Amino acid sequence: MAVTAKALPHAHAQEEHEDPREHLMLDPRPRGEMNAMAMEAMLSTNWKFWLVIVILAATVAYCLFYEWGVLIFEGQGVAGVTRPDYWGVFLVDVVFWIGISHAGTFISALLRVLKVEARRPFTRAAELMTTFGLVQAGISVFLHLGRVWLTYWMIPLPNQRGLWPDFHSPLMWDFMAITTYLLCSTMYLYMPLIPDLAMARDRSTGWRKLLYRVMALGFRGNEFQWKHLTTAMNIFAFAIIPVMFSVHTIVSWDFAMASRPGWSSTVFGPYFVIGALHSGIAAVLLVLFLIRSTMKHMDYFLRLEHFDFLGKLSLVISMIWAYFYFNDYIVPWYGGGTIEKTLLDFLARGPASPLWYAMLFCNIVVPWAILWNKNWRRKPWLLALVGIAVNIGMYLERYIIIPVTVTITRDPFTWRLYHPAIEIPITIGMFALFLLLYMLASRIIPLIPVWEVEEGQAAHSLRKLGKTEVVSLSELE
Amino acid sequence: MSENLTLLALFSDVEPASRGIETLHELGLEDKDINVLSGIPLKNTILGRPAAKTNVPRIGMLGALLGLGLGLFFIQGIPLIYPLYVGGQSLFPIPPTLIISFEMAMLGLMGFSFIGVFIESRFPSFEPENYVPEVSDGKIAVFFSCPPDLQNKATGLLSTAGAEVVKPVEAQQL
Amino acid sequence: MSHAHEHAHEHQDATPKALSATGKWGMVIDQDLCTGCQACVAACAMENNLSFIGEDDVAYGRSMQWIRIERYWQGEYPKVSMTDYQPMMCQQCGNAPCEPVCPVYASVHSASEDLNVQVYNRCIGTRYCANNCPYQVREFNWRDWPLPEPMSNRLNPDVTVRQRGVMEKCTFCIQRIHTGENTAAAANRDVLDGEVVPACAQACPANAITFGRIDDPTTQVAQLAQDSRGYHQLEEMNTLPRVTYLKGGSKHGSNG
Amino acid sequence: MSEKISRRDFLKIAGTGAAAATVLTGCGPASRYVTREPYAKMPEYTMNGQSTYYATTCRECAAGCGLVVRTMQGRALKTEGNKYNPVNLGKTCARGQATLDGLYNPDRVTGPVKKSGKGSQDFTANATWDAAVQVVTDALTKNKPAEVAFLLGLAPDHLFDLVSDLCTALGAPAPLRYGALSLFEARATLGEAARAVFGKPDLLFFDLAGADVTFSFGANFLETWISPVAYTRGFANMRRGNPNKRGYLVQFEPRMSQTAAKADEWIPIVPGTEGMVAAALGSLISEAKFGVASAAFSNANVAKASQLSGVPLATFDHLAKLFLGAAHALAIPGGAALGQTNGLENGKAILTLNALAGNLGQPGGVFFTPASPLGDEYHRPANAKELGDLIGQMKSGSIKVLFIHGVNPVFEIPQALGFAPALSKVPTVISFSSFQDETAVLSDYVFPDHTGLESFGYQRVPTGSGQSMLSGAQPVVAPVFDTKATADVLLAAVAKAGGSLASTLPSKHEVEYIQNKLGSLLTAKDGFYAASEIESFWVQFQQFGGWWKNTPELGTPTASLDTPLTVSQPEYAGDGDFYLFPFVSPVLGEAGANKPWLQEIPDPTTTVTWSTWVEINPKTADALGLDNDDVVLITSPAGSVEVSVYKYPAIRPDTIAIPFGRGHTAYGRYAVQGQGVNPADLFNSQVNPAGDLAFGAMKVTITKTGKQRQLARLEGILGVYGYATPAK
Repeated sequence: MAVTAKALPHAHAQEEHEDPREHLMLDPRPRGEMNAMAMEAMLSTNWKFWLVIVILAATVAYCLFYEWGVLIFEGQGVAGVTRPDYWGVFLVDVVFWIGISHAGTFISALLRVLKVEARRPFTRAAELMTTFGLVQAGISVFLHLGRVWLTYWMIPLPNQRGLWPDFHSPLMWDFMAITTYLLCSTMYLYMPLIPDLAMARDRSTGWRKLLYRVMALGFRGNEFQWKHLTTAMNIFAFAIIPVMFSVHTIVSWDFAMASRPGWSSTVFGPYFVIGALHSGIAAVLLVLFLIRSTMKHMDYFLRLEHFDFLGKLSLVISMIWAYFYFNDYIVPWYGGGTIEKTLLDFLARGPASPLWYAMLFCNIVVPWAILWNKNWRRKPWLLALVGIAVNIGMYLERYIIIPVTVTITRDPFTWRLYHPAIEIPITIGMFALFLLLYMLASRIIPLIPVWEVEEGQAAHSLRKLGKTEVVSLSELE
Repeated sequence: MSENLTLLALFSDVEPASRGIETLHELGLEDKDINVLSGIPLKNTILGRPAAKTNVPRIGMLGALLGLGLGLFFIQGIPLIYPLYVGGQSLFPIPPTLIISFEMAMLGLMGFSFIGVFIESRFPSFEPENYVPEVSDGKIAVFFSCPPDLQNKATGLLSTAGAEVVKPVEAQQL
Repeated sequence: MSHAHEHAHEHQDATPKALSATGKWGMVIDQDLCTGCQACVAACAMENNLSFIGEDDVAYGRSMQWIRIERYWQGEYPKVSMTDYQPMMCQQCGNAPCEPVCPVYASVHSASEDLNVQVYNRCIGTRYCANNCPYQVREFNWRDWPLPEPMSNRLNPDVTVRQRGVMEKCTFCIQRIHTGENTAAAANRDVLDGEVVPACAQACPANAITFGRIDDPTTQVAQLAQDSRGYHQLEEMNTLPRVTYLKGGSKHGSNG
Repeated sequence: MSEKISRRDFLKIAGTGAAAATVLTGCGPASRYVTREPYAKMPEYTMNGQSTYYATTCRECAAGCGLVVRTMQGRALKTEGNKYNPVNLGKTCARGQATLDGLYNPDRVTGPVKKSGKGSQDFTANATWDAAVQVVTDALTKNKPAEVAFLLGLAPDHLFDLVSDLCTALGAPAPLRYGALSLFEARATLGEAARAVFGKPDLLFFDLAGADVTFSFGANFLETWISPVAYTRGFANMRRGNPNKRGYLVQFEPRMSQTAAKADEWIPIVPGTEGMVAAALGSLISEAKFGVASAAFSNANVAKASQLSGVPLATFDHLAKLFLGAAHALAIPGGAALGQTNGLENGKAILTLNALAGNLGQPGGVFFTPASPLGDEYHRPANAKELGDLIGQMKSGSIKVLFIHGVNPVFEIPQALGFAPALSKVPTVISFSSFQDETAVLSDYVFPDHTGLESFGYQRVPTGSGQSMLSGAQPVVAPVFDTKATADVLLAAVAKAGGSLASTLPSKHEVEYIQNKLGSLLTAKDGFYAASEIESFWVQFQQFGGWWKNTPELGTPTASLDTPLTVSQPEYAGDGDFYLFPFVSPVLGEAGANKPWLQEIPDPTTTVTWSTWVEINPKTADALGLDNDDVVLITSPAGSVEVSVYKYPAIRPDTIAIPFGRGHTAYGRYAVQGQGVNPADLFNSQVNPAGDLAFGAMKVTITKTGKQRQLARLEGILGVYGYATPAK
């Protein structure tokens, strides 16, 4: 197969940035070597790693679980919610985490469907974010409920209460959509994992051997197993994309269906979806930077050109986001009623206006100012900074859409400002939980889909054409 | 052919593997006697093997239909049991119906496809089978069963075809 | 309990009255008479077992009042004036924005009374209804506020005592409506005009609040609702409110 | 789906989370069974047993409104107005509604207490009622009559009558009655003004309902003034009672009160200049009417009045035309106008306007309230002067035993009069308070009386009803605690004392005493009902919650316009820059602070709950660098208080206003926890010619403390005042 490609030594690959084909990783190493690298990256830990784990675990225990207990037994009064800000930071978290979770699906499904080769090394890293992000979102919903111990009343099952949930409610749509998305994205994370688990099974001993043996389900890689697996993965790749769009659209409908100034807007669906991708891709940038700088051998799998690629993606999405936000802004600005105009004025001049300007800065100015430059796009730490900025910006965006916007009701007598209280530690705890889960997962499952990388390398080769070599792609499936 | 013995031919690359399989065909072995393991998915035609069949899509479709039905029941059937009026809306609203039935259909489609993989691939299966760990190192393992008298001939031919190893094997526990 | 059964049946057979513009029970509030004396607020609290929530929660905006008296200011001293006192309570909308958004049917339309009822023990506290209420008249139990003994003695057994995490709101004193309906049914007659009076209307020293069957043109409330001073809150929202306000402050000597 | 299960089973189920729809709603304590219902059916559709209703009289203030209390299984559930009672015709105010918070208040005195000493906060019931009666007997018999003093509240009247009889029999000085409301209404001044202008010191009734144009000089009749429910009804009829016209209300007041907010015109006037303005208006009106100003107003000087009161001349002309053009014009003097150094003159001038309008005894005019059925004349509450005398005697030690009932003088009498210190000079202080109030703290004994809803009694009606009437009270529930009717305690003590005392007061208990008093009414003519003997009369008296005549007996005052009035300039105590305008909290009244729901109910004008505020004009506040919720120190010659600022758009820039009602140091957890201050601490002891405290004639200084304390408002500042104001 890619015999000729071996002519291009991978050693130089790091320096020769200008090679446009670097993301194709045309410097293949024997699969065994790559397996060893993936395994070592997964298995090697040091005291720093465990220190971080302990700190995170402690944070989760106190900030999330203890404070949550307080919240449940004291009531929502310990949070900052009040009239008219009945919805607060917990729902901001819901939207934020669901947004984060969109990156994984987008990268591994949409890019798979579009056969974007650059996706291969980091699909799994992104999919992990999807699953864990949705876990966070689920927790946030529970945090928000006034009587969380009765959440099961939303499950449509015959019951002794003789009552079913009301599917008129956008919250029920949300409930169904998020459930679907969580289940499907988890399955979608698992299926491509099976061959790598089999690989790990063959290379480990002790409890890991047992674990991988069970999780690999006895996968051997015969023709039929591959056939079923790839077929199912194709079905998922196509089917999960509309689900992904539907999820965040429905999340946006939780707001758009309400007859409130600033919420009841027809552009909210796509606007939220693109917002989700904006924060999601940014989060991927951040996570990839962390992985690459903390885990072994990752500079082989995660090339600068991958960051370059994600940087471009982020820039484009940022522009689309700005386009939608402008749509959402100018319509009430131009033709809106009194209350809508009041709201816009409140955002721009009200007590919360600094947040509004900060949002615009982080979501538009920062990415546009940095990501246009190719060399800057190839500086992972810089992209990580952009990722942080965009995530802050998107969090602020949700914060402005929920507790700030609802301040302006149609009954000015009730206008009040929202001040988060117990929400702050709990949100910190949730970020800690996300990192904790991710770090543990990175040590339990191979973070690099080695077989997909090899598949990509096998599919590509360099063919001499005239005075130069061009990439030739051969269909394997 | 109970007295047949199973041999393993290990190839490190695609071309020798396909040549090897061709040789086995020439030796008169049928495809059902040959079992190929690979580290990455390969089109069967690449190795000159008959295309593998899968029912996963059909199972998925079945799931989609079931999900659709469930979704329709949720939003159109429940009001029949408890007609509770909200916000002056119809008891049987159309747009939410579309949303719910879409989500349930998708859940059914993907859920059943996933289960389909299990059914079709007989997952999980931990009983002894032919396997060599080198497969996950990217090597291509060709297991075939042939009468003892053919063993030496096959070994020789496969080695010339480029097999790194040709040896009789026993099914082993993973 | 048998009553609950009967009701359940009538509930199921009933056709949706929600879209009828007038509704069944209605209220008229004359802002020219309302003196903002808060008697209605106290009466409501006593009748409906409302919790008092203490200074800090009130300061943060968590008032627990099913009816609140609003007022704004116009102009600057010395030409300053206060707008008419505006008692604001659940408008019992025909197209109630709070109803469809509840995932567990805690906020539903009572087909038999054509009222917007909040069923406390179904509520799981999503607070979507309160969010979607243009009048902001839904009150949430942010905590279990303490009620030291022997104060629990005055709790009205006709009205559910709400737990933390539950949404609540004005019910038009539905417990009184049913007492009245049952009395009438026992006497085999219709409910008389003025037989059912919610706590706020009963207390109002200025008689600013009138309540009754708004679907019966002969009742006082139905006739007052036709007054030229009448208007609905946020009429443009097409929520079909059942409360009609009569604006006040017309000229000296003229009949407003 | 609905099986019967016992209560215990239910609790198990509830524990497992399968909550029964109906238990929270349906079953009162007495219901033996609950039924599990699917949540598809709503608990609001369940029905309970029957209630019983009792008619009685509201004791939250002395207006004598009739109540009907709904009770079930011996618990009082809800107070409603008694629709038969002519005063309130079935209506109540917020205080009447919250009476139950007093009845079931967690901080009541639960039984007779022998305090470990004056000032002890320990109220654990440590005495028996027999011991209590013995203490009272000794107090009555072992002291010289002149050394025994009674200080009573404005309600209930039957106890006042009993104590009066007791004092006469004993030869002790007549009991004094007092309540902060009577101070803020300056009842004595009103009476004196009435005597001067109309010849009789009786309470006046102002027929708002019939008036076309009403000039109210600081009379906050929609809030607490004398009989707010009755006057609110009058106001409603004035506005909408007559389909062909809508009464016009002009309110003269330095700050926009709740009443002023409902007025068609609010005239922000310098405190104390009401009389001058009235006189000036009088001269203008009479000039226009008779061509020449009537003698009564000959001394009036419009220009000076305008200059002193801050009311523009143009406004004078406009108002004069308005008053002149009205078929039924009315002028009402309120406490704010009377509680001034020149309060009596103010009152005269304002009342004389009615004479000028010729509305005396006319519809929409001024009347004398009818005498009570018991035939006695109106018992005026004590004014500051009389209180001062009592306090003087207490100080000098000439009072050996002081009985206090129905009033909390330590809180309600301004500090400047020095009641609290005087109390310590009295050897035996016996409080009959039902609550652990400041006075009870400083007493030697607390022999708690029943609260209003647990008591028998009757109340004269000061005003509000044209009919001569007695409002009757009866217990609606058994006493919640080990309390005893004060009347019974006194009668028992009298019986114990024996001798002439016992023979002059033969009644064995409270009810018998009341029945004896009612005896005269059995055959009274024109009665709402009559009876041949007391028992059947008594039944109806309780059933209807009182007795009244069918036809009004309002008296017609007479006045002349010939005696010239002089209205002198007001004199202000203190040299501060700001007039202090104290007013009674419309919601709390004088004694509502211990009722949590009254604390929670927002003030009608500022929507503030649970705490006291000072109203400052926004411009003034900005000039002083003050913002909402800044704590300022208000200083007067008599004292100082620290209170949070409320930037109030409708108050004179040279005036600040503080509500009275909060700032307790005792009186139960809610009164104390409800943060607040008592503006009465700022009053000094200057009185007007009628002997009432000139509480309205103060000038105070404002000092910024730099502290901040957020006021608990119902309103959202953002929406009502805009977000230019930094939102707190």
